[in-house]
Amino acid sequence: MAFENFAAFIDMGGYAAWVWTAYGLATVALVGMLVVSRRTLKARTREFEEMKANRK
Amino acid sequence: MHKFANPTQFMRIANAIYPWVAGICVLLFAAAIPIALMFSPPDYQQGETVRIMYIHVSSAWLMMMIYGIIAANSAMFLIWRHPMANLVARASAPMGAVFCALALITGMLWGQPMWGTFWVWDARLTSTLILFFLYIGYIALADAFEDSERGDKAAAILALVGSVNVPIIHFSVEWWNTLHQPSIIKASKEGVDSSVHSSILLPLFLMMGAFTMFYFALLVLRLRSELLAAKIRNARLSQIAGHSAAQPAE
Amino acid sequence: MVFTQLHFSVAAGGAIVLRGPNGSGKTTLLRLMAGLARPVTGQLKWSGAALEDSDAHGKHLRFIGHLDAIKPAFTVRENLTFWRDFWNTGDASRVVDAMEAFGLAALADFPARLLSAGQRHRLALARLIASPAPLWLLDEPANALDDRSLNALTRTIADHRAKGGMVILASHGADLVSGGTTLALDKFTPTEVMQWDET
Amino acid sequence: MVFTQLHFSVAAGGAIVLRGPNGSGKTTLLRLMAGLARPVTGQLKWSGAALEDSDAHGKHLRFIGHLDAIKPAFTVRENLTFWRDFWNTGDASRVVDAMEAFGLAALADFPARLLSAGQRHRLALARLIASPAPLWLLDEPANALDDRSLNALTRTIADHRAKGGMVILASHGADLVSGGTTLALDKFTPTEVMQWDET
Amino acid sequence: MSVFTALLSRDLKLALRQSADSLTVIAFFAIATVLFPFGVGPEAEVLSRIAAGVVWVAALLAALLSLDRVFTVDFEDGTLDQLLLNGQSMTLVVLAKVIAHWLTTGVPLIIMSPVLAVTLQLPAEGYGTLVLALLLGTPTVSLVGALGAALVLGARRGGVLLSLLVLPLYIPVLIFGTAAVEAALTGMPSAPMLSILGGFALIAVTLCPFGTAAALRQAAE
Amino acid sequence: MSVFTALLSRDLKLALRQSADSLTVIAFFAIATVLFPFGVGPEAEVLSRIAAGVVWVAALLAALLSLDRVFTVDFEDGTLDQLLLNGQSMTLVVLAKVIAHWLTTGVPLIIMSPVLAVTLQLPAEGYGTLVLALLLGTPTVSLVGALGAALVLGARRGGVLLSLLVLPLYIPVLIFGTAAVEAALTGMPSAPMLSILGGFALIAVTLCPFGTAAALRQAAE
Ligand code: HEM
Ligand SMILES: Nc1ncnc2c1ncn2[C@@H]1O[C@H](COP(=O)(O)OP(=O)(O)OP(=O)(O)O)[C@@H](O)[C@H]1O
Ligand SMILES: Nc1ncnc2c1ncn2[C@@H]1O[C@H](COP(=O)(O)OP(=O)(O)OP(=O)(O)O)[C@@H](O)[C@H]1O
Ligand SMILES: [Mg+2]
Ligand SMILES: [Mg+2]
Repeated sequence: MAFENFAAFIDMGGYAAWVWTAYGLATVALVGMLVVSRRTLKARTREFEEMKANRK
Repeated sequence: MHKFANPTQFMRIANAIYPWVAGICVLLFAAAIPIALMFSPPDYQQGETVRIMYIHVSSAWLMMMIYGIIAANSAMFLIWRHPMANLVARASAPMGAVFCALALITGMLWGQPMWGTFWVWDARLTSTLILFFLYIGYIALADAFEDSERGDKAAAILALVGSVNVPIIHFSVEWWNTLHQPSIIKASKEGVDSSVHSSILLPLFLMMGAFTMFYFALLVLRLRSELLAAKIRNARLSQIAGHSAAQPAE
Repeated sequence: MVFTQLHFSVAAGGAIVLRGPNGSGKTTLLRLMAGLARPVTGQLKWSGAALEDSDAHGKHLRFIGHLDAIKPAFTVRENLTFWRDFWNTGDASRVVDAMEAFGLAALADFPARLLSAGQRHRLALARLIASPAPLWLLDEPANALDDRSLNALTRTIADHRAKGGMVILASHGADLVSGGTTLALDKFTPTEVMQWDET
Repeated sequence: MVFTQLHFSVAAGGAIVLRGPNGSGKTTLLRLMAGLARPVTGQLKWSGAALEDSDAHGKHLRFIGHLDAIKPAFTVRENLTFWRDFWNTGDASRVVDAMEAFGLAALADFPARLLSAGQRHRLALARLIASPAPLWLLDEPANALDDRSLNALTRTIADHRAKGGMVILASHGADLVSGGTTLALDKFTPTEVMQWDET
Repeated sequence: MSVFTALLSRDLKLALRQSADSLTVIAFFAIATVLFPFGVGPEAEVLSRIAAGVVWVAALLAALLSLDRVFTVDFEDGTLDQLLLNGQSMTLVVLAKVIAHWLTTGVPLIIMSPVLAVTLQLPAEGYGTLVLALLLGTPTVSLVGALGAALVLGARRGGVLLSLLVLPLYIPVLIFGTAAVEAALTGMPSAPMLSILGGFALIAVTLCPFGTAAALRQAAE
Repeated sequence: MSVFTALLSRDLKLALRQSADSLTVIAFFAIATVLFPFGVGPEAEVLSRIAAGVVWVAALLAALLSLDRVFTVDFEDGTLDQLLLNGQSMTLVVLAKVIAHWLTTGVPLIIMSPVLAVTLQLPAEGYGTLVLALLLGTPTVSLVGALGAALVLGARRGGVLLSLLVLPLYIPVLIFGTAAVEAALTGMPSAPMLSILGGFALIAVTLCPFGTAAALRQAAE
C-alpha cells in the first residue's frame, strides 16, 4: 500500500484533480462503450426478429 | 484464412472464445485497478501522477493496435473482398476513436502538472491528434454514402493510406527530440532507466492486458450487431428489388 | 434568334408535333413558346392577347425539356410533391395518380439517384399529371422509354387532349398523338438580333 | 449486384442486343462488361482468359453510356481529338472521318456547349470511329437521333462488324443490327455482397 | 405564395438532406478560424488582437463559397427553367432562395461565431457586439451575393467573377462589422456602426431581389 | 504515355479555356489575404507578425476550395468512366490530374505569394523562405487533396467531409511551413523545416496516387 491513509489516497500527493479526472474519464469511456454496444445489439436483434415475424 | 471469410464460421469461433476473453478481462481489471491506484509506489520524479500513465499508455497502445487491425482488415477487404474483414474494421473504428480521445485527454491531464501546459506542438502530440482525426474521418466517410458498399471501400482506402501515421506516432520520440517521454519499455530492457522499475511495469502490463481484452470482448458484441444490420439491409433490399422493375399498368 | 415565317396556332384539344433533323430548332422553338426565350420579332399570343408578362404565362403551361429538374437526394414522391406545391394546381392526391400513371408507385420512396435513365424521364413526365396546366410543351418525351411507358405516355396525352388540353411536342421517332398537326422544321437559321434597312 | 444465371458470348463480327423494360439492368450489365463494375460472382472472359486486370481490359473496348463525357468549353474537334490522343489507337486523321460519319463536319469548330441534344449524342458516338477498338458497348445509342443519324449509326455498326468487330448494345426501339442475338432482360435482382448460411 | 413557401421549404429540406453545401460552409468557417492559431502561433495577445477580424473575414469567405452554388445546381439540372415558369413572380422565387441561403448558412455562422471567438481569445466584452454585427451584416451578404451569383450564372469564369463583383461590396460591411467589435472592446458605443450595418441591409433588400430576378431570367435565355 | 500527356495537356487547356476554377482559387487567395488588413487593422507590426501564417492559411484554404472539384466535373459528365477505360494504368491518369492541378493552382499561388506578403508587410528576410516553403509544401497539398477528393466523390456531404479528411493532414505542412519562415525571420536556419516539408512531399508522392486510383475505380462502380 503506497498511501498512509484514505485521505492521502484521495489527495494523490496533491495531484487529485489530474489523477482522478483521468481515471474517471477512463471509466466513463469504457462503461459508455459497453453500454452503447449492448444497446445497439439489443435494438438490432429486436428489429431483426420483428422483420422475420413480419415476413412469415 | 478463407475459413474466416465466412461470417457464420467466423462468428461461431468468435462466440466460442467470447466468455474466455470477457472473463480474463474482468480478472485483469480486478488486479490492475487496485495495484495501479494503491499498491504501486509513486514515481520519484513524477510523484503520484505516474498513475495517470497506466491509463495513458494503455489507451495509446490500444488506439495504435486498433488502427493496425483496421488497416489490416481493410487490406483484406479490398484485396479478397472478405466481408467479415470489413465488419471487423467498421466495428473497431468507434472504439479506436474513443481510446484515442482517452490517450489525448489523459496525456493533456498529465501534461499540465508535468510540463506546465496542456498542449505543445511536438511531433508525438501532433501525430496523435492526426490519428484522432483519421478515426473521425474514417467513421464519417464510411457513413457518407447512400450505397453502404461504397462507404466501406472508401473508408478502407483511407485506413490503408492513413496507416503511415502509426509508425510516425511510435517513432516520433526517436526521430525528433521532443518534450514527450521516450519509450520506457525498450529502455527498461536495456536496464538504462532506473526510474522504470518492475513496480511500475507490473500494473502497466496488467492494465494494458485488461484494455486489450476489453477491446476483443466488445468487438465480438459489436460484430454481432453489425452482422444483424447487414442481414436487415439485405432483407430490405430484396423486398424492394421485386418492385424496382415496376411498370405502368397495361 | 428568329424563325423566318412561322405561323401556327393550337386550339383546345389540339396537338402539334415538331419534326426535323438534329439541330433544326425544335428545342429552341419550344423554349420560345414557354417564354424562356424571347422572339426578336413576332409575338406569342395566348387566347388572342399578345403575351407581355412572361411571369404570368408560366401558369398556363408545363415544359418538359432535355434536363429533368430532378433532385437526386429527394425520393420520387418528394420530387413530385415539391413541384405540385410549387405550382399549386390540382390537389395533393394527384401526386399518387401521377406516380401510378407512369409506373413509379413502387419506387415512390426510392431516392431519385437510384433510378435508371428511363425511370428518371418518367419522373419528369409525371409532373404533367401531378400539377395540371392547359398547355404541355414536351421535348422528345419518348426518349429512353420502354414500350409500356410509351403507351402510358400516349394515353396520358390523349386524355389531356380529350379534356381540352393542348400539346406541342418535338419527336424523332414514335408517333405519340393521333390527328395532330405536324410542323416540319427543316433548317434552322439563327440570325443576328439587330436588323436594319439597307439603304 | 448479380444477375442470376446469365451466360453468353460474342464472337468476332457478332452482336448482342439487350432488351428489357426500364430498370431491368441493361445499363448495369453493360457497365459490368466494360469492367466499370465488378461482378460479385461469375467472371468475364476475353479471348478465353478470365479478366483480372481491369486496367488492361479498357484497351479492348469503347463504352458509350447515358453520360456523354463532352466538355462544353471545347469545340467538337477538340473533344474528339482529346479522346483519340488519350486512347491513341487509329491515326489522327480519323478524327475527321469520325466527324464526317456522324454529320458533325460542319460543326467542327463550334464549342460543344452550343450543340443540340442529338448533336451532342452524335459527338459521343463519333469516338467509336475516332479511336477504334474491337468491342463496342453502347447504351441506348439511338436516343435523340434523327433518321439520318440513325442510318449513319446502323451503317457504322455494320461496317464495324464486317471488319470483325463486336457490338453489344441496349435498345428500346430501333433495330440497329441485323442478325445479332437478342438478350431479353426481364427482372433485375440486386443482392448484397454478403452471403451467409442461415442455420 | 405557394411558390415562396414551397421553394423555401424545399431548399431547407434539401439543405438538411444533402447538407454538403451548408455544412461545408460551416466546416470551412470553423476550420479556417481554427487554422489561425496554428499559423500565427498561440500567443493570446496577438490572437485576441486579430480575433474579430479573423472571424469576420472567415465568415465572408465562407459565405462567398456557398454563394457560388446558390443557383448553379438548379441552373444545371433544369430546375431554374421550371422555377421561371412559376406563373407568379420571379422576385418571390429569389426571396425564397435568399432567405433559405441565409437560414442555412448565415444563421449557423452566427451561432458558431462565439465558439470560434473563444478559440481566438476574443475578450469577453466583444461577444455580444460580434453576434449583433453578424446578425445585421449577414443578410446583406446573402442578398448582394445572390445578385452576383445570378449575374455570373453560365458565365465562363463564374467563380472569379463572383469574387471580383461581390467582395468589394463586402468591404464596407467588413469595416463597420469589425469597427463595431473594436468599439465594444475599447468601451466606446458600437450603436452607430451597427445602425450603419442595418442601413446596408435595408438598401440591399430593396434593390437586390429585382436585379437578381432579371439576371436569372436572362441566364435561361 | 499517351494517356498521361493527352490528359495533362487537356486539363491545362481546359484550365486556360474556362479558367473559372483555377482563377477562382487565385482570386480567393488574393482576396482572402487582402481582406486581412481591413479586418485586423493596418498596423505594420501586427500584420508582419501574422503575415506568414495568413499567407499559408489562405493558400491552404484556396487549394482546398479547388480540390473539391478536381474530379467532380469529370465524375458527373461521364468522363471519369472513360478515363477508367484508358487501357494502361489509372495511376498515370491520377498523376496527370494532380500535376495539372498543381500547375494550375499551386504554381500561381506560389507566384502570387510574395506580392501578397508585401501587402501584409512581411519583413524582407522572409520572402525567399516563404516561396521555397510553398514550393515544397504545395505538391503535398495537391497529392493529399486529390486523394481526399477521390474518396468523397459522390458522398452525401462531400465538401465538409473533404475538409474533415484533408485539413488535419495539412496541419503538419502548415506548422513546418510557417516555422520555416519564422526561422528565417529570426535568423535561424530554416533548412531543417524545409527538408521535412520535402520529406512529406516524398511520402505523399509514393502513397497518394495509388490510393487515389483505387478510390476513383470504386467511385465508378
Ligand atoms: C496530449 C498529450 C500526450 C499525447 C497525445 C501522448 C501520446 C502518447 C502516445 C501516442 C504514446 C504511445 C507511444 C507508443 O507506444 O509508441 C504515449 C506513451 C507514453 N506517454 Fe504520452 N502523450 C501525451 C502526454 C504525455 C505526458 C505529459 C507524459 C509524461 C510526462 C507522457 C508520458 C508517456 C509515457 C511514459 C509513455 C510510454 C512511452 C512508451 O512506452 O513508448 N505522455 N503517449
Ligand atoms: N447562341 C447560338 N448561336 C448560334 N447557334 C446556336 C446558338 N445556340 C444554339 N445554336 C444552334 O441552334 C441549334 C439548336 O437547335 P435545337 O437545340 O433547338 O435543336 P433541336 O431541333 O432540338 O435538335 P435535337 O433534335 O438534336 O434536339 C444547333 O444547331 C445549334 O448549333
Ligand atoms: N444501389 C442500388 N441498390 C438497389 N437498386 C439499385 C441500385 N442501383 C440501381 N438500382 C436499381 O437497379 C435498376 C437500374 O437498372 P439500369 O440502370 O441498369 O436499368 P436499365 O435497364 O438501363 O433501364 P433504362 O432502360 O431505364 O435505362 C433500377 O431499377 C434501380 O432502381
Ligand atoms: Mg432538342
Ligand atoms: Mg439504362
